[in-house]
Amino acid sequence: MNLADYRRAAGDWLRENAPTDDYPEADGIARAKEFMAKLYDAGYSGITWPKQWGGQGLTQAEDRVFAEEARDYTLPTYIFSIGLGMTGPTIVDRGSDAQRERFVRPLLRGEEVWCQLFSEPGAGSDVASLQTRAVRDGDDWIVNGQKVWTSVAHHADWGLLLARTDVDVPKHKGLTMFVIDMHHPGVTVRPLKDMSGRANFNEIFFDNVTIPDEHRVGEVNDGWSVAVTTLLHERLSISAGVGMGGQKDHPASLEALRQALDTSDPLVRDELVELHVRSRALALFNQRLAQETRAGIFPGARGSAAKLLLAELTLYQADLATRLVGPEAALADHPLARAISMAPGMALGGGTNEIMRNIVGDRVLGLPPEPRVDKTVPFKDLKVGTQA
Amino acid sequence: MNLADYRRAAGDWLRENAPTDDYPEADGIARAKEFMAKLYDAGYSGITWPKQWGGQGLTQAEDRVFAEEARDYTLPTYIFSIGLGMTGPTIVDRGSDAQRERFVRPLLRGEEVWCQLFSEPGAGSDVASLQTRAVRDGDDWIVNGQKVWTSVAHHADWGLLLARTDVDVPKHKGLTMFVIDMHHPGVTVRPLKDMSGRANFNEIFFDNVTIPDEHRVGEVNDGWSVAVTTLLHERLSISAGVGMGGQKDHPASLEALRQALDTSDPLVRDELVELHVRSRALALFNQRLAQETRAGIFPGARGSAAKLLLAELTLYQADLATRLVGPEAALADHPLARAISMAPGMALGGGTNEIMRNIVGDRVLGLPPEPRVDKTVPFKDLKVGTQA
Amino acid sequence: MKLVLSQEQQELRAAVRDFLRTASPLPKVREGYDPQVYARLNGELGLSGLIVPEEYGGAGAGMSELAVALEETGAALLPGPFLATAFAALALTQAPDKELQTGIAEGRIAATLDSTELTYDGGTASGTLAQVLSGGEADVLLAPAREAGALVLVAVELSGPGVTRTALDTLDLTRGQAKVVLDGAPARVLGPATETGVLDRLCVALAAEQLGVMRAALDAIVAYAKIRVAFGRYIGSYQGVKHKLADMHCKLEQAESIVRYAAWAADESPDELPEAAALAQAYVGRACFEVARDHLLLHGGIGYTWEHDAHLFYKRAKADEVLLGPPRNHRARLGQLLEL
Amino acid sequence: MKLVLSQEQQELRAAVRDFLRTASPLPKVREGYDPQVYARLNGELGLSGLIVPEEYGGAGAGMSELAVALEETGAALLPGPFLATAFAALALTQAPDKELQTGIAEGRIAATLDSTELTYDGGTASGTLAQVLSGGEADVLLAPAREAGALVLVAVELSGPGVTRTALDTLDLTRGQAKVVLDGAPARVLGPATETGVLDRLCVALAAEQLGVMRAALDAIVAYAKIRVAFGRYIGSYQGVKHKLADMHCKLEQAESIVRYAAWAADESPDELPEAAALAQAYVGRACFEVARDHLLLHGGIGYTWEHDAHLFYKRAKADEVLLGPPRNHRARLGQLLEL
Repeated sequence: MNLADYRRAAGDWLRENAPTDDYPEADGIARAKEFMAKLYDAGYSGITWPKQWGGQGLTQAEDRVFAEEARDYTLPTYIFSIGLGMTGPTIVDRGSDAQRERFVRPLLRGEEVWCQLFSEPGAGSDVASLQTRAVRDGDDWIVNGQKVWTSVAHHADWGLLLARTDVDVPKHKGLTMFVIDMHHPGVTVRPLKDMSGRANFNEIFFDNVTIPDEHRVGEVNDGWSVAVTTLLHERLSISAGVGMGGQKDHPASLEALRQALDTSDPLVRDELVELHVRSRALALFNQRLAQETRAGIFPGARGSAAKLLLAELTLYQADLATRLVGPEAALADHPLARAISMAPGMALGGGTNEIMRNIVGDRVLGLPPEPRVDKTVPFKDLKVGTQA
Repeated sequence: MNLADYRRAAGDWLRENAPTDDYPEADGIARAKEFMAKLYDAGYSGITWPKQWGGQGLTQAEDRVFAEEARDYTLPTYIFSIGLGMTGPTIVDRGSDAQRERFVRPLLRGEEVWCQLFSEPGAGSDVASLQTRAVRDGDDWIVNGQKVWTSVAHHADWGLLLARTDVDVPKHKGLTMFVIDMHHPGVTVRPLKDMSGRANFNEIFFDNVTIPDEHRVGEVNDGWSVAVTTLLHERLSISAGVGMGGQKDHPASLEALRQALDTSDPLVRDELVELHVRSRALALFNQRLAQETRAGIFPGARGSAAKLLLAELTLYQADLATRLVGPEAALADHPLARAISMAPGMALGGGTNEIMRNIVGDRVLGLPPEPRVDKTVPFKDLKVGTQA
Repeated sequence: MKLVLSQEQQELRAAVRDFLRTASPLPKVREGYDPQVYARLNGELGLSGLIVPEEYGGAGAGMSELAVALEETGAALLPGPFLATAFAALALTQAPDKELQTGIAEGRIAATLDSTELTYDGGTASGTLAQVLSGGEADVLLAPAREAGALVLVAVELSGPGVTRTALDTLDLTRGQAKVVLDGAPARVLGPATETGVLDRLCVALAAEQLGVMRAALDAIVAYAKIRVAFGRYIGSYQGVKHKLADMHCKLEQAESIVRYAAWAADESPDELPEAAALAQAYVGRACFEVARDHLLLHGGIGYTWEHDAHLFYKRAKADEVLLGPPRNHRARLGQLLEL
Repeated sequence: MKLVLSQEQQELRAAVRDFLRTASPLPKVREGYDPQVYARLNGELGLSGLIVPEEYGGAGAGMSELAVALEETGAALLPGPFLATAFAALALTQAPDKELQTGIAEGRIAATLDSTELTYDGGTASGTLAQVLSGGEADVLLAPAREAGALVLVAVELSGPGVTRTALDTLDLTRGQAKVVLDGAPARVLGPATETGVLDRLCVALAAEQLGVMRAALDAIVAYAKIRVAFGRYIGSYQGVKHKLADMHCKLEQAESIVRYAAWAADESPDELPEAAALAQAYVGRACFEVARDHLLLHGGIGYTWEHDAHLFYKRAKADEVLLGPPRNHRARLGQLLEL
């Protein structure tokens, strides 16, 4: 099928099948799973994934076309996003055939929900300094520790877990990747409220959780290289979402502010011009990256520049809008109060602004790396987390 | 004499003796030296310096009062500023009695002009990585190398020279301080034009220059601790000058721009408000530091915050003014073209903005230091200057 | 001009700081307004009477002292009607009223001030006030009203008849607002509502609170940067963090200088006050939010959680920035005063 | 919308870049305008005829190609009348003139465009033009004039009678301006001076040059950060430097995206052009100066010297930022176009 036909077919299918009510998540998990199964059966789940494991075996081109057609809908796929964007691709890339066979198809059909278990309270930007331990016990591993910032964990059936299996070697060299059963009785999921008061994350506690060795992904102590695969997919799926619509309804968008404010005031007008300039600058950059991708130029670390800019724009925009609107923006149910409360999230999820600047500096500009003190010391002698 | 009397007397003396023509430097060095001798004889040179070596032995209070009274005049003391602000205090603090006897009084009377010879092309912010060598030769030292950024060197009789005397020890531990005769035939002074086209600095080349050991300041290989004294005085004399008048005549000042621009444009007005806010914020901070100093609270590294802010304000101000004025500001003889050409100077002289932020972070906020790779390696094995 | 605290002012600061450290630590702040803490603040420290004239039982102190106190209550994110009462007390200096001022000085009366113009008719006031600062906690509301064409300042008992108060959910979790509807509520005329200097003083008072908020936020992130490790190093050793903290410190130094100056002007140099007050809001309001924002961001993910205190500062800073209207108003006023 | 260069455009870029690298390296730029280099640029590469229609001997290319060329001449800080001639050629697309366009295409005529309105009377023009871009090097001046109430575009031979040219010392050391006084200078009417799209195209052309200036400035400081050592480490390894360079890179990415978009709009989507052009000057002009400024500062003391090239970029960036008037004009126009 040529791309135009593919686009037409995808558009037709979406028109017929995409939920049109405003809050498709309201009916909950069951409905989301039902939709996902339909999506899969229609051939639109795992478009680029290998046929052998349940994907469609098509190219980035078809994937992009479907994403473009889907842009006008709010598909209830949020709870599957970790599986589709990060953990699934990791299993495809690095899992055993048995793992691929077992996990990929149910994931694509929405039968099983996944979460990702890397970050810890003491290991945020520096994920490799994590302290959750997995100790070998015959054919099993016993896991103890704590994870944090875990999206959709309360719905998850499986988690991709990075744990420390050797403390006598430098930090990157003593990690191993596992698939953990989130229904195991030793797993406790506790919702974690963000600063806007919403519980979008969870903390996860492991108390002597058993994992069979066949659920190990990659070699023992080679977990970091597996995690790098996952993080690469994470970055890709974040940058793919960047700049894709969604801004028009934002309470701090130019359109919304134009309605809310007296634009006969030249100062207000000039602030809105600045907002437009910054928004357009980033939107055009994102579109250029997308065009390059379509032309086969992989954006690589330049996507981190787009992520950094989006984080800054998000904060700038909410901050500006609250200043322009004034006192009423400080009432909790004003859309801008929500916007300003959630604005820091973009800068803090998926790598802080400082990490993004390091990536751009090191990988795009090729600047010399910071001298590292943590790459050679055995983990047990390394300073980690929060301590005086 | 109480402070009020001191102020009155100083005011009277200045009214009678301070040059009132617009460009007192025009008549050159001779006139400047003549004025300095008068100033000294009247008791206003070296107000806080020890009586024993030619100073007045008074307190910071009298010094401050004289500075306040002098603020309305442009005294022709520029060529003495390095001697009075940096090298002289270093001789007083760290020189031998013979050196104090020989050098201090002629310096205070303006009979001899001083320059400071620390920075090198390969050693700017990182002064201690300098490469100019001084090798012992009996009772003398033989100096070879190059210095840069040297103000008033073409008028100078003496220079305070920091040179490397041992390359087998870490960089801070192989430096020695000397007084060098700028009239020695091996000293070549070459004017160095800054980006505005003015020759405010010099490069100095040393070709087998002999220095008698009696002109060594402090112990052999203890030059860094002497240099720290000098740099402390430099910082003090920069921060003392900060915010002291001079802004009114600036072509990018609020007053000047108010005349030059159409302030009926609300956007222009708002930009000028911002200029006022930033200028006042820094001016008030400087005044607070001055009041604290008078009250016996030493500003210490907080002066670096003031220096950083002044550097930023200077650039912001010239940049803003040129934008507001438009095309004509890009003509070389427009005052704003000169202002924008000279604006980066404040950020690059006396420590870059990055160095200032380090100082504020380390010494004011007490943040942990950057790990240092250069403090333990023998100098000869250390990477310095510019190299691949 | 006086930009350095006197010995007495330093002692006042230490007293308020010590009191709040034990009486109202941050975990307690989350529980909201505690009338007992407020009563002790006014009783033991006499803070509500700080700027009430001595003849009404107050300490007769000036803006400089009030600024010292507000800086500390700001740093502690103290919930409750302290700022609102200070606003009211500042308005009462222009329209003295023995009963109210004595009540405020003794800590019996919490008051608030709003700029919404009421209608006044034969002893009763009516009107809708959309967002009254601490309107749920205050006993008395002061607001302008028009009586026979002239603008007067009236006082309304908020627990009296004809008053409907609705607590509002606010962005700032540490201090409330209320919608207040007056429908023929008994009201007392205090005097002409001269604008002279009252708004200016509110600007200075708010800037003092903002100075405290930003100082506490900077202190918190500096402390964290000294104990949090990433990649084997304390995060405060990275220039990416250190340089930002240095810039934040620069803002704090300037904000403090401006607040001291503006408070001094209010006390000693009324001619300079309008410009100083507009300057205070134009600079300190923005600086406070920027510091609070960056302090939150530099905490990393933990700063985004509900459990962490960072968002309390961030939200207070934002709420304060717009409390006296969109910030461009202060800038516009400054432009007028500079005759631009 | 096309934001990525085509194969042909990439080849054009490589050709111009290679030519300028050897024919006009930075040390040579300091010597000012070299007519020989300019002649070769137009002869060997045909750059002056790039946007001249094919019927007049040009390449008939669009803004997208011109932008590619201007980015390279900007990066090289090429002295001389290339931008001025491009401005004139853009004006001529609205008022075609075979003689001039053929002359420009063949590289025989360097031209310039000014917006000062002349008086025109029976074949001669008069007026004082305070700052004509490359006015000393151009052969022909285009400017608006009023003839019988209508605004027309006229051409004046700058070496002809009635013309007094005075070279001006400019901040930008790499490209000159001149004061031009016309006193009854022979002038030829080319056609009505329709404003349609000409100013927009100038904005885009200038933004393309600015993109080149900022790219070259960033490249220079990135290269230096990889070889300059301080405190035993390459300065590019310090986050204080690295993070600033990353921010500069972000500006460059956005500036390039805007320039490609605006050039595409000029060629393919005239309805979008006005907004895209105002956007280009509103964003790229500022970004270019900020990058040039920070590139100079990050060089440290050496960047402040006359001998170093940093100030050449800094000054070109500033001169370009105000070339088409105070930047607020572009922002105001953007506001109008957005119907704010």
